[in-house]
Amino acid sequence: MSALGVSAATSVVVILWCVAALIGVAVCAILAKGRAAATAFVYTVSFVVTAVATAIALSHLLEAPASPAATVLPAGLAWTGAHFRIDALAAFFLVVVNLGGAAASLYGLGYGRHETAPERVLPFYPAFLAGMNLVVIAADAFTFLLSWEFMSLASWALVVAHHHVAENIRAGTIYLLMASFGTLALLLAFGLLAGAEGTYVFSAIAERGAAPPVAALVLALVLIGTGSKAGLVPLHVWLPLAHPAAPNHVSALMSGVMTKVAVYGFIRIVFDLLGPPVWWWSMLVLGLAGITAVLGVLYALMQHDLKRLLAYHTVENIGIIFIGLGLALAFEANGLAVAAALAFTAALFHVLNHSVFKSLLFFGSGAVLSATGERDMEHLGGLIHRMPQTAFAFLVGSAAISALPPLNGFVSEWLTFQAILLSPALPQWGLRLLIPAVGAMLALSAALAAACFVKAFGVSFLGRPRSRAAARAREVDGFSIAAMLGLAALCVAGGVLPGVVMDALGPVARDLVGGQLAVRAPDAWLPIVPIAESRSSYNGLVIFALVAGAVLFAAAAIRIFGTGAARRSPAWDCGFPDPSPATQYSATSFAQPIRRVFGGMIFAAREQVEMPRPGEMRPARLRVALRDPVWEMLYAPIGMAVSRAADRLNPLQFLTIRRYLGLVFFALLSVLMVLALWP
Amino acid sequence: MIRELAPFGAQMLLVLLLAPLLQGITVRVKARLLRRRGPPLIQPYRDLARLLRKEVVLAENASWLFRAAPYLIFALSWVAASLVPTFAIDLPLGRSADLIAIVALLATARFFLALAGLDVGTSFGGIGSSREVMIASLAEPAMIMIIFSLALVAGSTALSTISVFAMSPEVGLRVSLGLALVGLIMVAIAENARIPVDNPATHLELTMVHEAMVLEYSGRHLALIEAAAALKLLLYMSLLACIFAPWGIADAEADWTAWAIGGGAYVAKLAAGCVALAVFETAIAKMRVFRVPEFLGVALMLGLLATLLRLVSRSL
Amino acid sequence: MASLAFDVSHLLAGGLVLLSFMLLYQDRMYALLNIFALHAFVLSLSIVWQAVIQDAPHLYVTAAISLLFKAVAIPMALRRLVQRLNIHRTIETVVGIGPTMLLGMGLVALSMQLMLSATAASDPLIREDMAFALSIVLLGLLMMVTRRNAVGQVIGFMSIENGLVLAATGARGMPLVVEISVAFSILIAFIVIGIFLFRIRERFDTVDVQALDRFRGERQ
Amino acid sequence: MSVPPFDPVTAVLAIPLGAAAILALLPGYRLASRINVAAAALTFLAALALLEARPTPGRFFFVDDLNIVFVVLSTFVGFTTSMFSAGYIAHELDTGRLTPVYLRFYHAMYQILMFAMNLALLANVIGLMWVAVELATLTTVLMVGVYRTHEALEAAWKYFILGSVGIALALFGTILVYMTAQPVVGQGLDAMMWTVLMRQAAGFDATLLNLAFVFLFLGYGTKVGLVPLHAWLPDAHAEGPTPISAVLSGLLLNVALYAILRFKMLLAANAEAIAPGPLMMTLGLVSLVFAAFMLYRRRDIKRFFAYSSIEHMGIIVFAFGVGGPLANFAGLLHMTMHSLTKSAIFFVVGHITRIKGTQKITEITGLTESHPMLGWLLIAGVAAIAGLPPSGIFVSEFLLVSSTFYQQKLLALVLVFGLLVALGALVMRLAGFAFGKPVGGMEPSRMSYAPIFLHLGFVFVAGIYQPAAFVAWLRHVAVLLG
Repeated sequence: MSALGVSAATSVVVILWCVAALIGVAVCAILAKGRAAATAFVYTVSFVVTAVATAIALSHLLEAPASPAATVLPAGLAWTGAHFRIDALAAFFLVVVNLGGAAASLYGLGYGRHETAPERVLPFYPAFLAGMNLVVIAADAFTFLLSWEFMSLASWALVVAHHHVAENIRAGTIYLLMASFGTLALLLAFGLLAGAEGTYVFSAIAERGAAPPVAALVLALVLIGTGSKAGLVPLHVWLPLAHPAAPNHVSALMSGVMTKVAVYGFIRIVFDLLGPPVWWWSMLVLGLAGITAVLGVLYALMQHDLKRLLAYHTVENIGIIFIGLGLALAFEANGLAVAAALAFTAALFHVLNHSVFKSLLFFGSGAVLSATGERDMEHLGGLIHRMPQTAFAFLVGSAAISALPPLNGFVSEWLTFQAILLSPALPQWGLRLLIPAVGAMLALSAALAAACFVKAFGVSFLGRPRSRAAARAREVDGFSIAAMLGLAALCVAGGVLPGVVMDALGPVARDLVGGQLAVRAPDAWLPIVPIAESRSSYNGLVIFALVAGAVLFAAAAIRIFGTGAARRSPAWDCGFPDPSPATQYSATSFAQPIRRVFGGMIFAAREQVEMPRPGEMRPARLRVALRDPVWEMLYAPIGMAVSRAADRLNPLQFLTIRRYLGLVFFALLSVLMVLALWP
Repeated sequence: MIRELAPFGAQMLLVLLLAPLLQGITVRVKARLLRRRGPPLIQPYRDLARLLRKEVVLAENASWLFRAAPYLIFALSWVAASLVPTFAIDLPLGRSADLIAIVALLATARFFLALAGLDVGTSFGGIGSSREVMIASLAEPAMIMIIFSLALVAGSTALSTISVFAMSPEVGLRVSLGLALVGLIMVAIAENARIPVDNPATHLELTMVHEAMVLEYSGRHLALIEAAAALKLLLYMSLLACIFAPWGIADAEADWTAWAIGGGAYVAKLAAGCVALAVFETAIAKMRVFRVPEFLGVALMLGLLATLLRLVSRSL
Repeated sequence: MASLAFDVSHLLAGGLVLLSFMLLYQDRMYALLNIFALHAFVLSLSIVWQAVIQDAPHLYVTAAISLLFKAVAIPMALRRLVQRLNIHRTIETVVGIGPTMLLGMGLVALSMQLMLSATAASDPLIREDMAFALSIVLLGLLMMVTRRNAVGQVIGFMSIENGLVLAATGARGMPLVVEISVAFSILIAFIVIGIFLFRIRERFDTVDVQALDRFRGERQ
Repeated sequence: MSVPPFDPVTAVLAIPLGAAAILALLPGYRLASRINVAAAALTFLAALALLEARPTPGRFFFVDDLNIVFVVLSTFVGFTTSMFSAGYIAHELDTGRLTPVYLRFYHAMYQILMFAMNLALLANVIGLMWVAVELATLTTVLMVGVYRTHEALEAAWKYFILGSVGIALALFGTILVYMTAQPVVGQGLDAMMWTVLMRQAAGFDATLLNLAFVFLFLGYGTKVGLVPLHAWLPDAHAEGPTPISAVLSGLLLNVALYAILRFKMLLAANAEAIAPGPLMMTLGLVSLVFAAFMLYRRRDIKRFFAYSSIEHMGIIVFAFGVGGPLANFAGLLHMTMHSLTKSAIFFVVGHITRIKGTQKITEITGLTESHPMLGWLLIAGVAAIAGLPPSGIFVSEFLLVSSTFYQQKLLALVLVFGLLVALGALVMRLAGFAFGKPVGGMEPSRMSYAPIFLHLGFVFVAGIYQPAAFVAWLRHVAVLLG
């Protein structure tokens, strides 16, 4: 069932051509210097190319050929060459990348028209896509890191596209620093993997593996390297700054796709190159992941900037994904192949889901932004009346990311829970005690996510408009709507027919953790059964059908026994309705109960109310002060240390010539001393 | 096909019909305990019928979501309630959702209820939703933890399997089960907005949660929401019944008689549950909203403790 | 002959080291200049002696250069400079004389230790020469570091250079010695001219090095 | 009379010398600058000819795999820089910072500098090499001071004094080398010829060789700008004409480095001599970290990039200190790429400072808006110098870090730390230069971007694709370096 008649063997070549095409588009965009026609051209071509790439990757994934498609180009490091390979894992992530890319390009066709500085966006957008594709298909350390950093660089350029906003520049700077930090960590990791003779090709590394102590070091470095790109706490700080700064379709790519590329890097190195895992590695991963999930969603709850809220949710979902991966590590280390496959499948499933609904949500926020010019929820409201389609799509996305059945987000979290429930099979005490706690964290983050998206959707789209801009909003263009509704449809499909996705993920799990879940094809619409039916099962289709049936039943019953009459009147509101929209609940006040429960200990949340004295006409104000523990405990001190060191050393620029001579003299003497005392 | 699905359909109808009765019983018993006569048992049915026939009064800026939400909430609660084994286990389609999925279905219902509360843009709706999600954000993890402990005991999250296990002799008195039971009751109280967490009867705005959300609803919409609430109460009661008191429940290859016995037992259990609930609610007073987190925190801790204790005892 | 050659060159080299110490000790301007002239003179003597014992005629050129240029021309030039810019006649040192001398001793000891352990193989004459040369170089550097004003530093630099020339001539049959010494003389000429230059262009009121440093970059 | 056969070595040396003579006499800067470019171009061609027909080592000059890399590189950068300076210096005359006399002087000096550097690279006699380096120092001193401002003179003076001391140390080292060689090789010129020394190094007295290396390393290291011998470098870069800054960073540092490498090879050839690695690694890392921190407080854009040169020299010296084929290869590649990139950056900075009329970092902002070409070129240059792909420096840093970390974890960590600190400063400053609201001069830049494109083009191509022949050759040299 190969799409476009491309056999799996040549798929890698086709993908490389797609990359070449994207880079070509980037060059054209540079030459076009942001003419009006360029926008349409760039996004159309990007859309076509990514769509083709999606088809190729999908066919490769479904065919699941025995041997991966590979090729070597005479580039990169001269004596290794640039190796490229597509195995099941790469194919899956290619699907994720290009699916997101296609959606973003489609969206960009409409959204890009509002761009104020197209010449700063158009050249880098295709380059960014190309970079992400390259990372996934790269098969030697040098090419991998080159593409990795190229991807970072392109996205950095997009983050600073609107460079008059000072905070965008700051975001870009921090982002580039963290990205390079991560890259250097990965570089060290590869240095260890490459060994003395410097074997940089993945296949060779995978054969050699690594000795346990070295492997542990590699794991730590990889956690830093990929974690800093994916947004694991405490390496997440750049993410909520950088993702919102970019144009929205780019934010969608960064949040929905680039973080997944980071996950790919983790999987590739830890599961593929590093050889058999040791059980306590998973403790490390699980601990970080659990904290990331909970902290991420709590951060998100405290935000009232829509895009920043979404960015923090990316942090949370990355946590969930890494929980799955950590479980997979734990099970694999203990030889429980099927359980490992379950956890791994859950993680990959969530990767796909998150890329879909996070892109959808960022598109929605972009639609809001271009319709109202507002990102701050406190100035939104009532958009559901003026932007019904956007509202609907955003609603589906919100429900999906809140892990509500029968949508796709629920399935992957359900699978993760099922994997957690297999933890008694593990012999190690540490894991037995840790995993249920992580499960609690997962449950907590899921519940909080629901709360957060009630807030996000409710405050932005429901209620009465809080600003004239919101009151004047207009529904966005067809391309954007199409992109959003398409992704919404995917959310539903993934939730209703999870079996199809899980079957497609089968070969990936087989390759990397050596186990596979029972294949349900051809009747994949039947319930998904992770282990055994007596243990647990879920059937999205039936649930969906039952709910739909029940709705119809209710409607019919009302038609028969009741009346459909309805009348509009002012809101009741317990008898004292207030016309001013200021009396509605705002984003801040909505989060207040949760802030009182969690904020106190984590963010040192302070609320101070300043009450006007009787007779004063000014309004009372409530100020909420939050403090970011991670920033204040980790990054601020580092910054302080660097600047202090710089201040300490700076006087050395201003010595007298004699003192400089003194330095020379001193250097000479000390070396001579060493030489004299040399045995 | 039809023959296969018939029992499940019967279960769906059963729960739908029984749900209002629960409220009737509870109210009645409470009134008795307060030395009042109280309304007749069928009063809830009457109310619902009346509401259905009334015309709906919509706030001016109520959106399509506001009108669609009641149907969704009702449907989700109903499906969830009918997925819990009532008079028999292992009904066809009964396995299409395990305990986690059922809880998640309720969460979906709550998601839309909270949104509906925000839709009109009144302050009371806001209070209701924000408190509701706060409570839920603690109740759901607690519930999941309880499910964990049960699942680890029974080795499954499928309710049928759990109740089979609960009937089997090997389940002795286990501390973790006891903890789970207490926790589950606490969660059930919170989830159903009963005293001490919330007061279904009150309309004193500042203390109410559930009622504040549905303040703007009227007519058939209100009817659907009330029905959904009733179904939710029934759901939790039958959950307690089939996990902790699975006696008389019919198993897979049972015949009509067994089903009849099961049904009878089920109704009896429900009645008992309602009486217990009434007594409990009469006995204690409502707590302040910001005591609720502590209340639910206890439930969460109980769940986690149950899980860990289970693990420990398993590995000994 | 060999012993005599050894003794004489040894004597001259030792004399140079001694003079370096005197330079280090001396803190009055004119006396400093005189001592340096003597330093250069002794150097040229030792070069001549090397020329004799190595019968390398080209060394006479070097000797002549160091005699005329460094023993006569430069000191006179500096003397005129001191008068013209009426630099105050005492040289303020950074470290006291005593510590400086002690440090100097240390340096000599160090260089002895280094060279003697190093050149065990090569013949003693060269070894001694090299040891002395190294100590002269180090002492000159020390002088540059401990003198506050430019004349002192120039003299320190030139004594370094004397040490180098001593080493170069001491190393048997080393080619390019003449060229190197010429190149070095040019270097020194540049330094002296530089001082003059700055004076004439009235960019710096004094050649005290700290005045140069007033125009340090980035002090806006 | 018959035309003597074309001898590239002579050409590489003679052309600059002759050009210098002509330029010294020639009034009128337009013609002069053209001749300057032409001469540089010819020299470059001659150097290329060296690649083709490699002459047999002569008594005074020789060409081998090592120094040919340097010769070609330096003549190339010399050529492009002359192109740049043709446009740049003319403008200096308009603004009256320079008088025609000084301009003539400048051009002559430029060619003499070229001559001196080629001489130092091609010299077979260590004494000759020393003389050449000194000559190069003197010429650059004069050119640094050419503006005759307080700062320029002060910088020149500082450079001069420190340089002279370095020179002196280097000479002592040279004499010591001769002394070590003399008992084995015998007296006379042979004992100073690379070709001979390398052959017989095994027999030398190890301890004396060590001592010699210490002096040579510190002496020439002063020229390389290693901390703590670096003091002259930032000011010289900042106060001199920008083309000279480019030449200093791009070429002179390399020449001094070349000298050090030669003597390192000498030590490597001797079994008993202690490995120079530790010394080089230490000073390299010190320079790297120190310069990285110094970057944060700079207010002058040229001084800023001068410190980045120190940083990269530190990296290179570290690489050679680590040794082994991989690290040496990385070092050579890094050196080449740094020369190209840094000179390109100085070209851009030259344009910018000329337009903005200031070197103050705070007064240079929003370039991508006011001068998109310059702005993005600067971004490209800084990205390249920061080792972000796809620049050749990324390749060398990749090899260096990954190969070092396996053997000496701690050193690699220090290296990475320094790289990160430097990167932080570079990125912060870059954001300031390139983005935000533009201030200051707005008129478009009229000068040609050709040299910049040329350099950055090479750098970025090298990041993705290095020709096999080039690599094989560098690897061969890397093996030679041991």
